[in-house]
Amino acid sequence: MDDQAFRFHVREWLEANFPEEMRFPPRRLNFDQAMGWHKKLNEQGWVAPGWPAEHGGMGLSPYQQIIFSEELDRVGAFVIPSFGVTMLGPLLLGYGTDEQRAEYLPKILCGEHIWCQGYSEPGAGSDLASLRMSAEVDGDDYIVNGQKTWTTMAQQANMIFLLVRTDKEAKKQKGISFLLVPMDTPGITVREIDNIGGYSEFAEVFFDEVRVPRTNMVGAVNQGWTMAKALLGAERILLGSPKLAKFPLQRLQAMANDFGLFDDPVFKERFTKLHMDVEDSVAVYIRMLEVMRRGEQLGPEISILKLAVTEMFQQVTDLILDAAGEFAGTESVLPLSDGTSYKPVNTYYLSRPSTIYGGSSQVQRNILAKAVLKLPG
Amino acid sequence: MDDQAFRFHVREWLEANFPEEMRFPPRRLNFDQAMGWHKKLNEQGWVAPGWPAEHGGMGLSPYQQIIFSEELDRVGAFVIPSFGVTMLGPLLLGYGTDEQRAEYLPKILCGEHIWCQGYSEPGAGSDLASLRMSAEVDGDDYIVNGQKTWTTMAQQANMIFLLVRTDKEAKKQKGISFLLVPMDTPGITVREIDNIGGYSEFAEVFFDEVRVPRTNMVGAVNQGWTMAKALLGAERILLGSPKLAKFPLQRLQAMANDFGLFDDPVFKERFTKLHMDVEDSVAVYIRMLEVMRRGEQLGPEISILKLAVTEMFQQVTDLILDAAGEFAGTESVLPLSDGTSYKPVNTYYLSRPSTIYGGSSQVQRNILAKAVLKLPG
Amino acid sequence: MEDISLQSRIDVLSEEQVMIQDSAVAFIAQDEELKKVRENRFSQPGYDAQTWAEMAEAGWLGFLVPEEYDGIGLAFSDLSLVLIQLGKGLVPAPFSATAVLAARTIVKGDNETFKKARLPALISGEWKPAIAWQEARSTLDVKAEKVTCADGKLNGQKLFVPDAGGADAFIVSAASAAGTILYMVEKDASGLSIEYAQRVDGGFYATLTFDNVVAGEEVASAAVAEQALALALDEARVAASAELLGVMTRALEITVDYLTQRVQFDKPIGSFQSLQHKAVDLFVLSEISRSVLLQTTALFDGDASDKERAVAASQLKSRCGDAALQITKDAIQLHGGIGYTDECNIGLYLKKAMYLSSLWGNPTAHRGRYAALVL
Amino acid sequence: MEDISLQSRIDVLSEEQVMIQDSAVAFIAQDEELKKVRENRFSQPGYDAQTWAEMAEAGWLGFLVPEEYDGIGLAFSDLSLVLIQLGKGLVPAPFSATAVLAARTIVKGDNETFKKARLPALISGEWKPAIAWQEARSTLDVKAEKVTCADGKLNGQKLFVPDAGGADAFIVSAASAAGTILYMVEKDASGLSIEYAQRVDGGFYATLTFDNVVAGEEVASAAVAEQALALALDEARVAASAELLGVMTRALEITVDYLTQRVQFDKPIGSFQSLQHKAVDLFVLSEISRSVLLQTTALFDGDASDKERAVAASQLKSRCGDAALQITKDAIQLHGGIGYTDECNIGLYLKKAMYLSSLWGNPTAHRGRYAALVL
Repeated sequence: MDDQAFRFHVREWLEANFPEEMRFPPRRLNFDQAMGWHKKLNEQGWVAPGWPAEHGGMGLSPYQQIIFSEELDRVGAFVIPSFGVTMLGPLLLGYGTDEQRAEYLPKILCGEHIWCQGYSEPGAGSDLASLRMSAEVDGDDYIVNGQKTWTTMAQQANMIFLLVRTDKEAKKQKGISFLLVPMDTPGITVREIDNIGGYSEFAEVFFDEVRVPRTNMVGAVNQGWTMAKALLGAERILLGSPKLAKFPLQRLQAMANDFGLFDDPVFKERFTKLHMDVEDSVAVYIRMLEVMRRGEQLGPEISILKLAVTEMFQQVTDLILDAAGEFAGTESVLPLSDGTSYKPVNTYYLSRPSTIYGGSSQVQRNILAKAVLKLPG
Repeated sequence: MDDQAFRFHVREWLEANFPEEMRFPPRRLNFDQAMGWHKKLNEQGWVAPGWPAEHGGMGLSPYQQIIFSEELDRVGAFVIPSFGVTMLGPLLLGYGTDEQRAEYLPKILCGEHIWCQGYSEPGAGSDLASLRMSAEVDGDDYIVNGQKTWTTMAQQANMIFLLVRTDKEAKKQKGISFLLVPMDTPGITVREIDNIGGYSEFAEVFFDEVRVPRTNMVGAVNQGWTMAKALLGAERILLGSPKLAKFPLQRLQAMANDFGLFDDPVFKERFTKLHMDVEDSVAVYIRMLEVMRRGEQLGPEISILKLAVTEMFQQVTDLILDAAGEFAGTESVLPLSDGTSYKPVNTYYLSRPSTIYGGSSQVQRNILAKAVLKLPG
Repeated sequence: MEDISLQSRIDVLSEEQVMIQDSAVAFIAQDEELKKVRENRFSQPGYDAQTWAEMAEAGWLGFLVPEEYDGIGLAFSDLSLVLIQLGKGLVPAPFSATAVLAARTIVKGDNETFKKARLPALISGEWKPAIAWQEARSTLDVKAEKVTCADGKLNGQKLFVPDAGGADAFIVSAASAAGTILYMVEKDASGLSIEYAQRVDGGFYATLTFDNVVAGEEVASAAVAEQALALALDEARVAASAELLGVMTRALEITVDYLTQRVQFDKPIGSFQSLQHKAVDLFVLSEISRSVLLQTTALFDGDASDKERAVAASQLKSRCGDAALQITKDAIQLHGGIGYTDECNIGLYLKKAMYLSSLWGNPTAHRGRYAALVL
Repeated sequence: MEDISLQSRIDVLSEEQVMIQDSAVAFIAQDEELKKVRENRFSQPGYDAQTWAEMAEAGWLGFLVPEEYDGIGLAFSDLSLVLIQLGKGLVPAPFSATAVLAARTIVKGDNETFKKARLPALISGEWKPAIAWQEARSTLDVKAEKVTCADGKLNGQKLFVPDAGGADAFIVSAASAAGTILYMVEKDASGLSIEYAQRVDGGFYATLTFDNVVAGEEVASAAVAEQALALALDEARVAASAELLGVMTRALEITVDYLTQRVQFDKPIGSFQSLQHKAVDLFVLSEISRSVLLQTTALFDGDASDKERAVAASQLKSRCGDAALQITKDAIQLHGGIGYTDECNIGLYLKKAMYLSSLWGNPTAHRGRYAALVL
């Protein structure tokens, strides 16, 4: 099927199957809210666009992944991404054992396992390698103690993948391993944290003498940092997806249409500038995906995408706030003439942490300065 | 005379006396080109607006100094500022001996002495305190050896004020002194440097065994850094004068009027934004001048003004380049309908070093971070 | 929290101004942790009666009311010292809306009987009017069109009325045969329905719908109504800008403090040059805003023309609106993840900035007016 | 100078492309110090005949000409590899103006005899035409209005004709009764006067004034002239953008090198985080530009519609124009004082960026067209 035919195939199916009530929701849908849709996608075999077909994925080319994602945007899908599909899956494909793949991948696809990510700790945000959660060997198990934070939707997940410290003597990055842990293991407590939008999208997760089988380790002992970095790479291309900026731009367009703002040349020029910027970032994205399609790893250069796209995202939401007028100061959900509803401040809030999580913009710039431009110091 | 009356008095006199051929020149006039005007100003007693009347200045209040400067802008005066008036004068008033004041101040006023500034050296740009020009005692004289650079209009000046190192053992800032030197002293060589606009507005000045009387030192031995810093403060308020941005904004307005650009709402909004920014910087300027009027010293906070105004200056010249269309790529001097002529790229070039000289923007930010915000490190 | 503004370094306050400022500093120190702010948010009327009573007690409500109506008749440059502190403390009381916009609209009106009867009650805190003038999003136009008055009955809709929940009455602009007139309408007037929308800062906007509501006393006749409203609105914009300056100033203080405390990569993060320079850029924005506020309050205290006031108000409001948004959102960035949580106070500053910068015309709207008036 | 672009890290070139690129790299290596560039600037025609002959020799002038006219018929993605290098070397030859704009206008025209006669001469370097189409500042409109053709005589004025000094003839768009037609006019035609203006990069623009000049051969009839011109101009914009990418890339390489060498406060200045981050931001801009160029040349090599080409050309030209100006001017800032001297090469990159970004529509003009076509 050529790309254009593929696009129409996806479009047709989505138009027929994407639930009406999920289109352009005023806020991002969480795992529970999206589970019905996940199962429907799974019936179609469309849960994991980027995984190889042999593991139940769609095996799409990078460009087709973009098409797929664009078509989802087109019907207004706005869902917290599945960390199992986007992060753990690729990691297991790269570093897991055959047993681990057989055990976990199908459960991600069918929705039985809902994963959350246990990376950040209080005091180890940008400086992730300084994490302190300990995992000490006790027979066939590890005993895990410590705290994770900024764990998105931990309250709805039933599985967590963790970075833990397995060697306290080794240098920062050297003593870190990667563990898979069911959330119902005794000793795990979740405390929800409200974000500035007033929603609980993330949580703190406390580990008190939590027993985890040694077979739940992915990769070798003390090799977690390498994998985490690879995963951060995969995360950064996800975090640098242009849809981050494109989706709110479309919502802005809908709102601005209703407000008649396209009759205002000043607004129109600002919108145009951002529209072009976002289209430019699509070109960067496709160029980088092409590398992954060839089976090569993306290195530090991936930071370019995350830097550029998250900055554009925030420029888009700046313009949303400007266009909203007095609604920039309200919690109002605006009914739009296209039948959807829209809450401008939500998008504004949502854009704030994009330059913080997954390595802040400052950290991304440090990486590029050192690793790509080879600047001294 | 109240401020408004003073303004009209100045305006009337300038209208009658400011030479027609000096109005809105396409490039900045140098000392030679402006000497006739300097002498005319001197006849009127108007050379030094900020000096006290007892020393031949106008003794104007800060606000009146702005009025005076605005009225000069109004007739299109565009002259390289006199370093004798703006820098050496205030320094001698603060640190010089009565003899030095009697000797030098009148000659600045009458135009007999044309001063240039010997601060920067190759290798000591932003890091001014690392300067190496040496002055060693030999009887009643100092013997000066070394090189200055970025010396504006050294080729037209007949006097230079210098920072020299009088103690090589002391810590960086400690061993520096301040010397006054006639440019015709044997051993001084001037090499003009073309700037990117193709003009020679500055030069390198070489000192080879130059003999300077010890009485030509201002302040005490090894106290030059304190004075230099005070002078840099005075320089920064000069370098942070809003006219830096306001003057090119006026020229842009004239060009844009001729091009019909104010019919373009997008251009108009960009112009408006800059117009407001520049007016805002005037408010900062007046607030700071008010401190000087009370006879108090401005500290590191003066950096705010220079940072803000030079950035605005460059934003104005960005818009000039944009508005110029194809003329952004030409050396063309455009005849304007108001009878003046204008070369857009000249303003663009002129704005480039404003964030470099007198302490680069990076250095200004370091100063504010440490000295005002008290940030660590 | 240490004051890092340049005020104490380079500005001179009169003795009286120092007293005014000190009392405002003490006032907000009562809730430095913003517990009261959090208690009141999202619950009507969005502030507590006690706060309002204390403000009345302090005499602040009468700052801009002439002495003949029991006011103090002080200057904008004095009042701004209080407003900056109210902004720093995120004090949710409707000071700018009631003690500035409403009070000044009444003062600028031409009903002396009304002034004598009502202004003392406003100043004492007993009576709180709210002004209902706005009929569309993002407009600065004070001419009434959509709310009409015919045969003594009001019909139509007013939008974005801040702090209506705690108000006792509304002063409503309406299009009559003679032009725009300002009428008083009691809150419980028959035919008036009020719909509230939650604001991001925890307060409320109201939409007022008039269905044959009997128009009450005339607060300003057609001869002066538009001018009174326009002038009072410009004064209220100056007041909101002073609050915005407080908001940005405190947000920056909190952030600089955080940069000094928070350790990452074995160093306080405030020692990283990129964060230092970012903080400096925000500081520059705040001090430009402060300078423009000083200039503008001086202008409002003098004998500037209506047009000069309008230009200055637009210049100030767009500067402070932009600066406050920039500073508070970057403050969140500089806090990292913790800044994105509701439990961290820094987000409350962002929300206050979002509200105040969009109130009575956002920066884009004010640039539009500035261009129309100046260029 | 080390190539710091991401090309070698993440892009894949064909063997043929590697050869093309290598030959262009070798070509500019001959004048790495830019001595020849400096020799030619501000003296007519702004470049030397030798350079042009070498380009012809390398076959570059025929890249975009079909084989039937002795061309090579290669793709934009190949040609851009050459143009990037020409940009890096600031090579002053009128490549985009003659080998792209003029050649492609002729190719897209409908005079087969003319093509067969002239294109081989253009490719071999013997004959250099220049296109005279523009009649106003900042316009993208190809419809001729001010230069008219009646009774076989041309009258009127054309502006901003680049590199006219070295041209042998002009191809002029003129308004005839039938619409816009393209005519050839020899440089020494009677009634044609040429006025040159110095460009910042050292070349020249010409203003052509036609006073009853006899119109020469018809290069494109009214049926195709505007379309031919529009398409060729969009291709020329892609070419100029590729040059701009080379300009910004080399300016950044030079600057990163300088940051590594230059010591202040006892450290290489490239170790200061604020300068590192600035350099990174510029690098990001350059790689966004490179990505858009890759996308656009692929589109021009395919079967995109005229409108899609116009949209893509405007997107690319505004991106590269903005990025090149930003990078080259910040490169001067990062150099400090030395960057402001004429003897430092970095200023030459700024000037080339100033010229190319304003040629055939500056970023603002192209955003305007993009908005009109897309929104």
